[in-house]
Amino acid sequence: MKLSRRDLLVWSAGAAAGLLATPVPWKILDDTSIWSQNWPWIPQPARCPVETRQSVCTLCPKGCGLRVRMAGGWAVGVAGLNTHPLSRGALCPLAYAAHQLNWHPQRLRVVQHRTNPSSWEQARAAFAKASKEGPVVIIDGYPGRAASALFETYTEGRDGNYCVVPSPEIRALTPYESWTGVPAHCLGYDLENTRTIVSFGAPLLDGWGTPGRFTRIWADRAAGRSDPELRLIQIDSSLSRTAARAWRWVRSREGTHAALASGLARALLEQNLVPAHGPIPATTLAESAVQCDISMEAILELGRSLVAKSPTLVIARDDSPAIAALNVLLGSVGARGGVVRHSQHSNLRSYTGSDVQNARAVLIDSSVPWNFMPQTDAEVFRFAAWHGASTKADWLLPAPGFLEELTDVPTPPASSLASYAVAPPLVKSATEVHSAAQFLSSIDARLIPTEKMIYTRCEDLFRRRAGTVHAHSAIPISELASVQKLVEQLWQGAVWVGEPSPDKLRCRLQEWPSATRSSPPDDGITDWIPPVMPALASKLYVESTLREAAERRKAWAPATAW
Amino acid sequence: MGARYGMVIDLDRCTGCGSCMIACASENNVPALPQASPRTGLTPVLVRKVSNGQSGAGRRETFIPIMCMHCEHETPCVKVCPQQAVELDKATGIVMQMPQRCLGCRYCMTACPYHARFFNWWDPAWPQGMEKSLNPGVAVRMRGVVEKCNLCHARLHAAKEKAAAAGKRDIDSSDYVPACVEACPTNAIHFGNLADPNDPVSKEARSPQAFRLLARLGTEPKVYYKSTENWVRNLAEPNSAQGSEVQHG
Amino acid sequence: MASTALSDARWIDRGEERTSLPRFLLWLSPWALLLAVGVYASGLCLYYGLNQTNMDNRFAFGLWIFLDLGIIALGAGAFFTGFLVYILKRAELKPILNTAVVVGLICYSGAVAILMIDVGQPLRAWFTFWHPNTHSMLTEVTFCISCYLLVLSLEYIPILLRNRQLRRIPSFLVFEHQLHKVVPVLAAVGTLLSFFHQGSLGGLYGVLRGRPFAFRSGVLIWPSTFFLFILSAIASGPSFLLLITAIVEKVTGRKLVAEEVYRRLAFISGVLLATYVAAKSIDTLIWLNYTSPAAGFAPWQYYQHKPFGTPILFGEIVLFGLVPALLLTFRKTASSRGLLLTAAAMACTGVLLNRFVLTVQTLAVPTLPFDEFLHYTPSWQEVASFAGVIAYGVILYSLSYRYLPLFPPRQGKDSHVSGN
Amino acid sequence: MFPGIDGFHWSFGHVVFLSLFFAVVLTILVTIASSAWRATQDFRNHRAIDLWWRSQFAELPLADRRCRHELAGRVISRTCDNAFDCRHCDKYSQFAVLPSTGNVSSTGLEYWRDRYYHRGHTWVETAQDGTVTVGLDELADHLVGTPDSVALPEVGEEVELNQTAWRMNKNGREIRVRAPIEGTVLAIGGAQEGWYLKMRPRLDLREPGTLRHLLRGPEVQGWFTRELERLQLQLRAPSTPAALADGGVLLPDLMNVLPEADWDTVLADTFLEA
Repeated sequence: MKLSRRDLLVWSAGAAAGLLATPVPWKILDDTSIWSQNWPWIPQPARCPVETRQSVCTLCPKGCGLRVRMAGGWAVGVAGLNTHPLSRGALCPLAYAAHQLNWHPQRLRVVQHRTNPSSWEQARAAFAKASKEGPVVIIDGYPGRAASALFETYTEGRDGNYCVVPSPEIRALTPYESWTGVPAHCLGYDLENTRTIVSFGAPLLDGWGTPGRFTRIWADRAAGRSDPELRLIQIDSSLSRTAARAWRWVRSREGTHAALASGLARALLEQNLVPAHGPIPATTLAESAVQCDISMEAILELGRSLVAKSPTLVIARDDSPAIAALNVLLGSVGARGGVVRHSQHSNLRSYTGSDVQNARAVLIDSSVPWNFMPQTDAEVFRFAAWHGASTKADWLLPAPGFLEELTDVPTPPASSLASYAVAPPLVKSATEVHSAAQFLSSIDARLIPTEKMIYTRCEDLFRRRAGTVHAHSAIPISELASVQKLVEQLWQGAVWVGEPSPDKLRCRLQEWPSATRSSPPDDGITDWIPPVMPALASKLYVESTLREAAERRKAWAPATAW
Repeated sequence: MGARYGMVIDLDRCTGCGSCMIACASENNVPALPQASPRTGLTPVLVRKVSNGQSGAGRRETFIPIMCMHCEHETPCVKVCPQQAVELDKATGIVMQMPQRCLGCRYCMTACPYHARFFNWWDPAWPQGMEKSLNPGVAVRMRGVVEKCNLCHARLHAAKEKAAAAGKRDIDSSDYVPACVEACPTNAIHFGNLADPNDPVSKEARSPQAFRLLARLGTEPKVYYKSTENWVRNLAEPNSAQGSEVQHG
Repeated sequence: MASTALSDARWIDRGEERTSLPRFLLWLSPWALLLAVGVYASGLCLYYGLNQTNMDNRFAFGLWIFLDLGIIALGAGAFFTGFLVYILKRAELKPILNTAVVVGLICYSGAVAILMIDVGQPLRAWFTFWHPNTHSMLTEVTFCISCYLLVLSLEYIPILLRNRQLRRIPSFLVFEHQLHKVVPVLAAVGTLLSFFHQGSLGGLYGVLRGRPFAFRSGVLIWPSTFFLFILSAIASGPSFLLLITAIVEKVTGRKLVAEEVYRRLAFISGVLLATYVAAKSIDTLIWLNYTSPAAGFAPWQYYQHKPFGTPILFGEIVLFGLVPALLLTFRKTASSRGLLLTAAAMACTGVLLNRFVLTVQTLAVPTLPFDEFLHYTPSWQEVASFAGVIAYGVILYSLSYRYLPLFPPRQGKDSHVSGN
Repeated sequence: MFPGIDGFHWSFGHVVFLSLFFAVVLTILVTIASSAWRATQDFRNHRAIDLWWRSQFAELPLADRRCRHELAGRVISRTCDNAFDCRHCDKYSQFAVLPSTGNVSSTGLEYWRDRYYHRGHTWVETAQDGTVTVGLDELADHLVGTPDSVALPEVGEEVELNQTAWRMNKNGREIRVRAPIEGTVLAIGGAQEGWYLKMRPRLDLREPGTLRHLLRGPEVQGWFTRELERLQLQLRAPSTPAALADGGVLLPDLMNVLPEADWDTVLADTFLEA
C-alpha cells in the first residue's frame, strides 16, 4: 500500500501520543528545573574533596586557633580550634568568613606609588634611596613576631626607630608600666582565676582580647546564673552588648569612667574595705557621684560588691590611670586573678608623634591598623593586604593576605601566660605579594629571614624545656623528642604555652592619678578596626539590624562593602 | 519515627555577636549582596535584639537567634507549598526546602509566623574570584527561589556517608553539628535529637526555663529557647509580652 | 458615514451607532500608552527579577496579590451570570451575558498575567501541575483558574465569531453555531471551577495557621473564608457588571439594556451581599472570641495599629457591606439610578476592602511578640503593571464593544435610523 | 506525577484531586472537539450552507423577516421563523394560497403574475423546457441603475439558494444578489438584454413545492408596499428632497441621485445582507 500524507499525519500523531505515555518526555521536562538552577552566570562551587588544616589567625594580634577547610588549594571554610588553649574553639564573627578576604575587591594586588601602579623594583629602589638619605622608622602593629625582631635589627643598624602601635588592650595596660617597671606588652589579666571583674566600658564579650578566652570563661562560670562564680560588673554609659549580659550593669555618664573610678576608690577607703595606705584620690565621693550621675549609695554599694568576691580585677577600655589605680588599691596587681606578668620582652616603644620627626622613610607594617597615619613629610611605605582607607601613603605595597604567609604568633595582648604558635602558609596568593620583612631582607642580605628566625625561636623554646605544647592533647615540651617534633607540632597548628612568670610583680603608687581623661593617643586610634570586612559581614552590618548604627558606620563604611 | 533534630538556645548565653549568622552563611554559600537590606537580606539564622521596652537603668536587652523552627505538626510552609518543594523529612524531622523545585510564589513565606524564610531577590553573586571560597558541599540557589535553614543538611549527608563507609547504620552525633552550633563562642546553641529522651537536649527542652515561640499556634516547633529571666520567657506568647525589637536605623 | 479610507464601518454591526474610527483611536491611545508602560514594567520585573518591586521577606505578597484577588472576585459576574442564565434559566439576564463573559475574560487573563510576573521563577510555573501538593489551596487555585481561563476563552469565541466580517466566513459561522449549542455545558463547568477557586482563594489565607489574623476554623478541609469568598464574589460580581454596563451607557450615551435587567442584577447582588454580611459577621465573632484567642492572640492586638484600626472592620462589614446590601435589595432605593450605582460601587469597594485586609493587613500585623507593625509601599513597577492590566481591560472591552455584538441589537434598529 | 519524577508521592488526595481535574479538562476538550467535529460534518453533508443562511437570516432586521402571509394580509403580523424556507414550513399549509390576480400595482412598480419573487429582490421565471430565468426586480433596478461592474457566475456553475447568485459594484459598494433558487447556470445575459441568469433548477419544477418559497401575486404587492415604505424612511436623509412622495414614482438610478443617503444600510436591507 502507498503511504498517503494523511496516513503519515495519523501515524505521527499516534507516535506523539504514544511517546507521552512513556516517562521520557516527563523526565526531560522535570530536568529543566535542574537546568534553570544552573544558569551559566550562577557561580558553582568547585567539586573536590575537602581536607581540614589547623592554623592560627593572623588578622589581628589575638592569635585565635583555626580549623581551615581546604578544597582545591583554597580555603573554603573557617571554624574555631577547640584544642586551642586560649581561644578555646571560639572566634570573632568576622573570622568565620575570613577565607573570603583574599578575594575582596579591595584586595591590594599591585604596588601603588601615589595611586599610580608601580613595581616592586621601583619600590625597593625608592626605599633604598630614602633610607640612605636619612633615618628609617618602622612602625609595627603586631610586636613580638620574628618579623618584628627583623624590623628592630634593621632600624638599629641605621640609627632609625622601631616603634609599635599598641592594641587597645595593651594601651589599657600602659599605666602599670611606670608603676611596675614592666612594659605593658608583658602584662596581662589572670581572668581564669578572678572572681569579680569590674569593666569600665571594656567590650569584654564583644571581641575584647582573645575573643574566645573570656567568652568561654564567662559562659562556663557566669552566664545565666543569679549568683555566678564570676561576677561581671559592667560600667557603661549605654546598654552595650557586654552590659546586656553582665551580672550588673552600672550606668554612668559618658566619659566619666575615670571620675567614677576615683569615687569608687573613695568609697572603698571610707568603708575601710581596703587597707588604707598609699595616696587618696582628690575627687570626693559626692563630686564623682554628681559627675557620673549616679547616687552616692549606688557607688558605695558598688564598692561593697567589688570586694564581696575576691580576687577582683578592674579592666579599663582606655589607658586612664585613675581606673588602673583601682587595681593597685585592691591589691590586684601581681596577685592571683589580677594584673600579672606573662613574659620578659625587651622594652617596646609605643609610637609617639616625635618618632617620625626627622625620618626620611617610614615603613608601616601590614599589621598596623589601617586608620593609623603618622604626621610626617618623610616618604611613607605602607604594606597592606587591603586598601581600607590607607591610600594616603606614598607607596602601597601588597602584603600577603589571610593564611598566605608563614608567620609566628607570639603571646596575644592581655594574656596571662606566654604563648607561641606558627601560622603556616596554607593558600597561595593570586598575585605577587611580599611582607615588609621579606621586603627588607630582599634589600639587606645580612638580615636573617623570618623563616630561619622562627626555626631558631623553636629551638630556644625546646632548649628551655618549659611549658606545654597544646596539640590534640597537651604535651609537656620536655616530653618532645626533638626540635623537629616541636616544629612539626607547631606547623600543624599546635600552640606552646609557658608557665606563670616566676618573678613577682611589684607596684608602687606615689600619688593618685588625676581623674581628668587622658588625652587620646596622637595617632587617633582608640579601637582596632579591620581594614576591610569579609563580604559575609554584611549579614551583621547590612542585612540585619543587629549592630548599632554608629557601630555599623564605624566598621562597615571604611570596609567598603563590595 | 526516626530522629527528631532540634535545638535548645540558651538566651542567657547569647551575646549577640552574630558568629552563627556568618558561619551559617559561609557554610551554606549564602550570598551577601551590597544592595540587600535588613528586609531583603538572606539570613537563615537571624539574631534579633529585643529589649524589655524600658529605658534608663531598668532597661534589659536580650538577643534571640531566629532560624527555621522545623515545626513538627501542621507545618505551615509544608502545607501551603503548591508543588511539594517543602517537605518534612520523616527520618530526621528536618523541614527540607528543595530550591530546584520552588517556583518562588512565596506563599510559604507568608505562612511562616517566624519570618524564617527568605527569598532570593537577586541573582547570587560574589566578587571576582571569591567563588573559589564557596563550600563545595552546598549548591548555590538561584534568583527567585525561597531558602531557609535546613539544619546544615550537607553536614548530615556527609555524616551519613561517613557512617556508611564505616559500615554503621546510625551516624555519630559528633559528626553532625550545624555550623551555627559549632560557631557559637558561648555554646549557647545546643543541638540534638529530641526524640531520644536521654539526649541532653531533650532533657533541657523539658526544663521549666525552656519555652518555644508562639507555641500556642500548635505547630510544635523543634527549636526551644531557654532563659532565667521572666520578661524573656514572656516573649514566647504575644499577649503576655512586653518587649519590642531594638531597631537600629 | 460614507466609506472613506479611515472607516471601519464594514466591521461594525449594521445599524449600530459607533463613533468614528479616529475618535475611537483617540480614546484608545492613552490606554495603549498606559498598557505599554505596564508591559515595560513587567518586562523589568521578569528580566531583573522581583528586586524591582518593593516587596521583601516580611512583605512577601504585595499589591499584585491584592489585585489578583480583587479582580477575580469582581470577575465572578461572568460565571455567575452564566450560571443564572443557562443553569437556572433566568432568561431576563441574557442581555448582559456577553458583557459578563468579556469582563470575566479580562479579569481572569489579567490576573493570570500578573501572577506570572509575581512568581520568582515563571519558567517553573508549570511545576504546580507537575508536583501538585493537593493539600495546598494554591494548587487548587492554579488548577481551577487555568481551566476556567480556558473556558472563558471558549465562551468568548462565539462572541468573537459574530463579528460582522468574521461571520461572513461560512466555517466560522457554522463552528460558532455548533459551539453555541455546547456553551451551557461550558457554563456548567465554569460554575464548578469558579465555585472552587473563588473558595480556594479565600482558603489561601484562611489556612495560614501561622497568621492568626487570617486563620479561620472551618468545615472539613475548608476554612470559613472559603465560603465567604464564594459568597462575596457572587454578590459583588453582578454589582460590578451593573456598574460596567452603566458606565458604558454613560460613555456611549446609549441605552443598552432594559431597566429591568438593572433591577434584577441589583436584587440578586443585594440579597447575596446581605447573606454574605450576615455570614461574615458570625465568622468574625467566632474568630474574635474563639479562634484567635486559642492561638494566643488577643483580638485587640490586631487593631491597635493605625491606620488599620477597628474602623476598617466596620467599613468592611457595615459601611461597604450592609448598607449597599439594603440599598440594592429594596426596589424603592434600587429604582433610583444614582442610589443604585452608588450602592453597586460600594458593594464592589467592600469586597475589594475585604481582599485588601486579608492580603495586606495580614502581613502587616506582627506575629512574633517583638515584631514591628510593617509598612510597604509598592514600587512604580508594581503600580505600572497593575495599571497596565486595567488599561488592557479597557482596550479589550472597547474593541469588543465596538466590533462585537456585546448587547442585544438596539431597540429601534428596525426603524432604520441611519447612524452618525 | 509520572514515573521517573523523583520526590513525588501519590496520596489519596492526589487521586481524588487529579481525577477530578482531568475529568474537567476532558469535558472542556470534548465539548470543543465535538462542536468542531459537528461543524465539519455540516460541511460534509451540505447543511453548512443552509446553517450559514439561517444564522444570517437571524441577523436580519425584523422588517426583512416578515412572513409572506403577513405581506399578503392573511395574518396581522408574523415573523418568519424558517428562513423563508416555505418548502419545509408546517405553517405554510395553514393558509390557503390564493391565486394571484392582476399585475398592475398602485406603487408604480410593476410585477408580473407569472414571476416568482425572492425577498432579495430577484425574480424567477419558469420556461416550458423546465429551465428558469433569474433577474433583478424593478425596485432593485431603480436603486442600482447601471452598475459599474458585474461579476456573473460561469456557465455550468452551481448556484445555491439564498447564496450569492452574482455580484455587482456601484459607487465603490459591493452588492451581492442572493439566488432565489438552486441550480446550474446554463446561460447568462449581458448588459444590453438586462442582467439575468438562465438556470436548470436542481429540483423538478413539476413538483408543487419547488417554488413554494417564493412570493407570488398579492404577497408581492404587500411586500413591495412595505419595501417602498422602508426606502421612503431610509432615503429621507437630512438635506435631501423627498425622493418619492407617497404613491409617487421611484426615480431611476437612486444611488447616483442621492449619494449621501445611508446606502450601506439601504443596500443591506434590500439585498438581505445581515
